[in-house]
Amino acid sequence: MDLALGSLHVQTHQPDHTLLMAELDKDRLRRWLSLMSLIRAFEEKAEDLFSRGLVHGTMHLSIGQEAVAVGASSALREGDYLLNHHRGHGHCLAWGSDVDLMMAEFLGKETGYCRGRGGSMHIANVEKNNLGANGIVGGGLPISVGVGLSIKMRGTDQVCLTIFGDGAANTGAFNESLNMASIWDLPVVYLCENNQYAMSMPAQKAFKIPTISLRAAAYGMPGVTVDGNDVLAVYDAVRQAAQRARRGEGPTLVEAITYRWRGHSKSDRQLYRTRDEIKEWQARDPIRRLARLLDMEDDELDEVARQARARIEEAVAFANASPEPDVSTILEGVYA
Amino acid sequence: MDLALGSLHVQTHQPDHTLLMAELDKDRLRRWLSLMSLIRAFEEKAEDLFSRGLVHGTMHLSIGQEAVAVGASSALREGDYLLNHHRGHGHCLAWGSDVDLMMAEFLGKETGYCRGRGGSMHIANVEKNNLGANGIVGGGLPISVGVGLSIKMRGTDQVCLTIFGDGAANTGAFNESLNMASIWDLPVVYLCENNQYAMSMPAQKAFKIPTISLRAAAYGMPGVTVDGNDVLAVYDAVRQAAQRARRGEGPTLVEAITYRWRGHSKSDRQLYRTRDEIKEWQARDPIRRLARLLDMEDDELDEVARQARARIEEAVAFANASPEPDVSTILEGVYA
Amino acid sequence: MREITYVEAVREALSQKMSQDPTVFLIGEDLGVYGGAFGATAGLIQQFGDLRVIDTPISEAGIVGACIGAALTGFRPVGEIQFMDFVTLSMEQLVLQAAKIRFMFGGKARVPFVLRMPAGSGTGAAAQHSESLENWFVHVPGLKVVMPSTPYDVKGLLIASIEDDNPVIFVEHKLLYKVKGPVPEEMYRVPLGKSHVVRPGRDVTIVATSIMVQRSLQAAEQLAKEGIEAEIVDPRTLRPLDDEPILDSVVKTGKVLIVHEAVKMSGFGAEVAARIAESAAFDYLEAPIRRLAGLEIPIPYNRTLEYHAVPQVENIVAEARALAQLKV
Amino acid sequence: MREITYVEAVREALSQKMSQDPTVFLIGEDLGVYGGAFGATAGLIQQFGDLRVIDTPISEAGIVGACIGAALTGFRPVGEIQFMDFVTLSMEQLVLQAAKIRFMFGGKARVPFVLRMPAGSGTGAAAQHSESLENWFVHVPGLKVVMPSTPYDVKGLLIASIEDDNPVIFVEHKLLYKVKGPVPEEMYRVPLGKSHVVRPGRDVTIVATSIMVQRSLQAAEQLAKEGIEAEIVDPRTLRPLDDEPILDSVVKTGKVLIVHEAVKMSGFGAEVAARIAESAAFDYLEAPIRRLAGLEIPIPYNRTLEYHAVPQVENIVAEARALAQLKV
Ligand SMILES: Cc1ncc(C[n+]2csc(CCOP(=O)(O)OP(=O)(O)O)c2C)c(N)n1
Ligand SMILES: Cc1ncc(C[n+]2csc(CCOP(=O)(O)OP(=O)(O)O)c2C)c(N)n1
Ligand SMILES: [Mg+2]
Ligand SMILES: [Mg+2]
Repeated sequence: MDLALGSLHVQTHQPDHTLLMAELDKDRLRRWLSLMSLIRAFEEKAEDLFSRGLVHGTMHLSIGQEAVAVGASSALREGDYLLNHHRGHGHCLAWGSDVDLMMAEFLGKETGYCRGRGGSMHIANVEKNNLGANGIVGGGLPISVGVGLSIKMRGTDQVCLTIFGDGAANTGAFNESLNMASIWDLPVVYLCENNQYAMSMPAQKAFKIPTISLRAAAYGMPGVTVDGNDVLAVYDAVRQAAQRARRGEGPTLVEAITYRWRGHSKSDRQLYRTRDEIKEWQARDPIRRLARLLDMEDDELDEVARQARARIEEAVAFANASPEPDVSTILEGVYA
Repeated sequence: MDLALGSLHVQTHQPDHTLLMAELDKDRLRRWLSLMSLIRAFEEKAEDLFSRGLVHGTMHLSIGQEAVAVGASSALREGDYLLNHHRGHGHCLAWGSDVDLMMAEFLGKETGYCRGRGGSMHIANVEKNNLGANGIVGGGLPISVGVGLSIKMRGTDQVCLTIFGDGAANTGAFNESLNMASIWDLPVVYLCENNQYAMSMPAQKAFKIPTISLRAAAYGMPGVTVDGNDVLAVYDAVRQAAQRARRGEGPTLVEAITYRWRGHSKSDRQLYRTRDEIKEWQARDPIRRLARLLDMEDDELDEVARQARARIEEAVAFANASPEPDVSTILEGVYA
Repeated sequence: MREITYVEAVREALSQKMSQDPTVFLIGEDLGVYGGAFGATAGLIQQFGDLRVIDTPISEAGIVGACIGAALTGFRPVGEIQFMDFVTLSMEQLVLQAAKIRFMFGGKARVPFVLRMPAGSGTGAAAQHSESLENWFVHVPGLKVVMPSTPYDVKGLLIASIEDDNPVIFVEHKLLYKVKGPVPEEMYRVPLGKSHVVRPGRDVTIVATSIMVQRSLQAAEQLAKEGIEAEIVDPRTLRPLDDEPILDSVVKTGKVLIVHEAVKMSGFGAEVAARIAESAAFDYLEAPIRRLAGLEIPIPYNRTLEYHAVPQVENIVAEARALAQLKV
Repeated sequence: MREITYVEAVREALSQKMSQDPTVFLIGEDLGVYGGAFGATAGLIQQFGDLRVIDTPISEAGIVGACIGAALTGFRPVGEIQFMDFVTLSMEQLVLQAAKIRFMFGGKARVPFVLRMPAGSGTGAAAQHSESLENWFVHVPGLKVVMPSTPYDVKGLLIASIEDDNPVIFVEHKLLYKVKGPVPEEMYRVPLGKSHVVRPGRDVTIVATSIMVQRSLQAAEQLAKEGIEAEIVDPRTLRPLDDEPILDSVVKTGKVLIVHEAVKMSGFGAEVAARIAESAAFDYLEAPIRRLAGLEIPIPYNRTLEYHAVPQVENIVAEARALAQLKV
C-alpha cells in the first residue's frame, strides 16, 4: 500500500489479511478491538479530567494510534520486556496493565503503579517487565541495549520491545542504541511510532528520507514500514521481528505510520497542521477499521465503546477513592 | 576497486587517474608529495621526541594516512573551514599551517598556535578558518552544523570540511549532525577517515555494515567510499562533495579507507591486530604510491623526504628556542 | 512604567536584539510556528523568517553544536533547550567544547552565544521535566550563568548576555513566565556579574535565586509584620558571582539564610555559604549559616509532594524567623 | 601485608567479584584485549570471556544505558567511562534515568550498577582529558559517589559499590593508578558512606579527596617537622557524605582546610564548608574556613601550567601553615 506522508508516498509492507484473519481466531481480534476501545476511552477520560482541571501536570494522548499499541503488544509473549515513551498510556494498557492502577497513577494517587510519584509520563509495571514510559525523547533507547544484553547473557528467548516516536529517531541515542543492538545481535524490536510530528516538527522537515525504516540499513538490520492504523499489519511486522530476535538473529526496526488526533500535549494550538489533514486521518480510524474487518455493525461497536467507557469510570472511581501519598513518606524510594 | 577491509570487500569509488593527472599539473602533485612527506616527517619526529621523554602528554600519529589529509585539503579553497579530530597533525599541516607554530604547540611553547595551552589534540589555526582538532571523538560533528548554518546565513560559497574517524560514526553526535546538515542542505563535507580501528575496536566489530558511507542513505545524502591511500581518489571525492555543497545542494559523506601504521597513542601494545596486517598496509604506502604515479625514482623520493625532515628540524629548533608560557599568565584566555 | 510578563520580557529582548543585530538568531525545538514550549518566541518567525528562527529536530547536542559553530564564525546565536533537564544531552558540547575552546586555542577564538532554558518544578511535569541544574554550570570555568528573577531583570540580562562574548547559560523559571512587572520599552542592559539588593533589612540576610527571590519577598512581608526585617540579595549572575553585596549584608545582619530550589547538597547555596565562611564576614556571623533548598529527591508527580519538595513561602518565613530570633 | 598498586587493586576487586557473582559483568571501551586505557581490566577477558568483558563502540550514552537496562533485569554491571570527561555524554542516562528510575517508579525497581571513571590532571592530556566533575554527581539524589584515595580503599570500596543496590559513580585518579599500598588478598568491603580519619592531628583539619589525600599526607609530614600536626579526613564517599568525622575534627582543631583538585567554585569543598558553617562545629571555628582547589581554568597542556593549575604539596603546606599560625 502507499501511505501519504505529507507529499511523499511511502511503500509499506502489506500483510496478507485473509491469511492472518484465518490464523487469528475472531475472539482474539474482538479482544483487540476492546483493548483499542479501552485505550481510546482512557485517553478521552484523561482529556476530560484535564479539561476540568482535575489533573496537575501534562499528558500526551494517543488517540488515533491505538492499533500500534495493541498490534505490537499482541505479537509478544508473557515475559517479554517493554520500554516505551511519553505518549505511553496505550502501550501500557495493551501490555495488560491494570486500568485502576494506571488511572490512580495518572491522578497521582498512592495506589498508582508508581505510588503517584511518576505520573502520566512514567508509568511502569515492573512486575510485568514493563520497564516504563519515558519523559525524555529517546531516553529508553540506550536502556534497551542493556535489556537486550541481559536476555542474551541469560540465554532466554525473551524479546525487548522498544517503542519511540519519529522525533526520537533524530536523537544521538538512536545511533548508539541501534548500532550496539545490531553488532551484538540483541533481541530488541525497535518500534518507531511515526505519527508524523514531533511536537510541531513535521517528519517531512525533520528527515530528508521518505521513511524512517530506511535507517535500519545503516545498522545492517532489517527495516520495515507498516500502516500503523492497521492492527494486523503492526501485529504481523512485530511478530516477524520478534521471531527473528528469538532466533538470535538480532534487532529489527519496524516503523508504524500513524497519526495523533489531538495536540501534542495540554496546550497546543496546532498551527503547524491543517484541520483537513486531521480529518483525513480521522477517516482512517484504526478502531473502525478493525470493526469493519470483523464485520461489526455500528451498534455492536457502540456497545464495545460503552463497555470500555464503563470500565474507565470504574478506574476513575477507584482512583478517586484512593488516598494521596502521605507527605511524611516524601523521602522514600530514592535509594534501595 | 575492491579494498580488503578485514574479511569484507568494499566497493570503492574509482576516479579516472589519467584524467585527473592530466588536469592537475605535475608541479601541484609534487607539492602534494612534499606535503605528505612533511606530515610523515612531523609524525616521525613527534614519535622520536616522545620516545626521548621530551613530550609531556600523548599524541596520535597519522603515519600511513597522509593521503587523506592532503587529498582532502587540496580539494578545498582558501576561506573554507576545517574541523578535525585528535589524529590531526596531518590535517593541520595539509591545511597550510605553519610547521614552526605547530611544533611549538606540540611542545607546549608560548609561540605555539594555542600558546601551549592546547597541545597535540587541540591545534587550531583560527585565522585560517581551521577551527581546531578535538579530543572528544565526535566532538566536532555538532559544531560543523553551526559552521554550515553560518555559511548558509551569510550566503557565501564556503564549505566546512569535517574530518572524523570510524569510531566517531557510532557516537550520538553523528546522527544529530548528519541529519541536521542534511535537512537544511548545509555546505558540509563529512570526511570519515576510516583507518579500520577505533583504538582496539576493529570497524568490523563496531559496525554490522561493510562500509560506513552506507550511512549516508539514512540522511538522504550521497555517500561514497574511496581508497584513502590514493591521494587522487580522496581529492576527487572531496572535490565533488565540495562542489555539491557550494551549489547549495547539501552535505556528502565521504569515507576514506586507510590504515594507521602506529599504535593508537603513546602506549599501545597492539594486541588487537597482527604484524602481517600492518605490513600488508605498509606495502600500500600512500607516499610511494603517489611517487610511482609521478614516475619518481627512489633517490628523488629520498631527497623529498630529506627536505621534509630538514624542515621539521628547523621547526624543532624554533620550538626549542621558544619560551615556555609564563606562569603568571595562567588565568588568561578563559573569558573574552 | 508599563507592566509585562516575564515571558513577554524574554520575547521583547529577543525581538529588539534581533532587530538591531543581524548576527543574532534563534535555534531550538518548536520555536517557530509553535512559538516555543512556553511561548517565549511566539510571533518571532513571522517577524524574522525561518532562517533566523530555526526549528530543529530533537537533537540537543546538535543545537548547542550549532550555536558553537555559528558563534565561532561571526554570529551571536541564542539557543533554546526546551526544558533544562534536556541540557543533560548537551553537556559535552557545552562543557568540553564551548567553555574550553577559547582557552584551549590560546585565547584566539570567541564563542559568544546564549543558551536559554526553563528550570524548576511546580507544573506537575514530574522528575524529568523539573530540574534545577544551574550549579553544574557554575562549576565550569569558561561559562557564565545567569538566573533572572523578575521581568525587568530578564530583559536587561538577556540583552547583556547576547552582547557578551562568552557562552552564557541563561536559566529562566517556568513559574515566573506569567509573573508581571515593570519593564521599560526601550533596550537596556542589566550588567552580568552584579548582585542586587532587592530589599533592605537589618535582621537577617536572605540570599535567594530565581523564583525564590519572589518567595523570599513574600516571606519578608510576613516577617515584617512580626517586626523582622529581612534583607534580600539576588545574585542574578551565579558565575561570575559578585559576592560583595552578600558579604556586606552579612556583616550588617550577622545572620544569613540561603534559599534555592535545586537540591541542597552541592547546590549553589553551598558556594555562597563557603564564600561567607571563608571571608572577613565570617567574624560578623552571629549564628551558623542556614540553607533552605530542594529536598534530596527527584521531583515527584503528585501535586502535594511536589509542593513540599522545594522551599515555599512558609518555609522561608519559618527558617528566617528561627534565625532572626536566635539569641546570640 | 602484600603491596600492590591502585590499578591492580581495581583489577583484583573486579576479578574476585566476577568470580563470585555471575551477574557482574564489565562493559566499556577497549576493556578486553587492550585491557582498558589504564590497564585496569588487563587479563580479565581471558579469564571471563567476551560476554562478561564487553568492548563497546564509542557510545558513552549507550554504555550507561546498557548498565541501566541490565541492572533493571537482574545484573550488576560495572561500566567504564574511559576518561571522566566523556561522562558528559552520558549525563541524561545517568541523571534523568539511572538516578531517578527507582523514585519515579515508586520504589518498585532497583538499578544496581557501578560506573568507573578516571579523573584528574597531571598526564599532559590537556583540557578534554583531565576533568574532575565529581561534584555534579554529588548534586544528584539517587546516585552515590565514591572517590578512593588508596589501593586498600579502592579495592574495598569497589566491592562494596558493586554490592550496593544503587547506581554508584566510582571516581578513580589517573595519577594514583601506579601508587602502591598494602592490600589484603581476600575479598573485603570498605563500607560506603564512611569518612576516614587518615591521620590524627590537633592543630588543623584537612579534608581532602582522592589524590589530594596523598598530597595532604606528604604536606602533613613537612608540617609536622615545623611542629604543626594536621588531622586529615578523607570522606571517601562524597554522596552520601558522612560528615561527623569532619565536624568532630573541626571541633577539635578549630581550623579547617578543604583540598580538592576540581575547580574551587561550586566544587565539593563548597558543600563541606557549608556543612561545617551550618553545624554546631561552627561555634568552634577559630578562623575562617579555607578551600584550596583547582584554578578557575580548563587544564592547560603545558606541563608547568598544568602543574600550577591544581593544588600541589607545597600549596597545601603553605595554606595549612598559614591557617595553623593564625593567631586567634
Ligand atoms: C530530549 C528531549 N527533548 C525534547 C523533549 C520535549 N518533547 C517531548 S515530546 C516531544 C516530541 C516527541 O516527538 P516524537 O518522538 O515523534 O513522539 P510523539 O510526541 O509524536 O509521540 C518533544 C520535543 C523531550 N521530552 N526530550
Ligand atoms: C567520546 C570519547 N570517547 C572515547 C575517547 C577515547 N578515544 C580517543 S581516540 C579513540 C578512538 C577513536 O577512533 P576513531 O574515531 O576511529 O579515530 P582514530 O583514532 O582511529 O583516528 C578513543 C576511544 C574519546 N576521546 N572521546
Ligand atoms: Mg511523533
Ligand atoms: Mg579509526
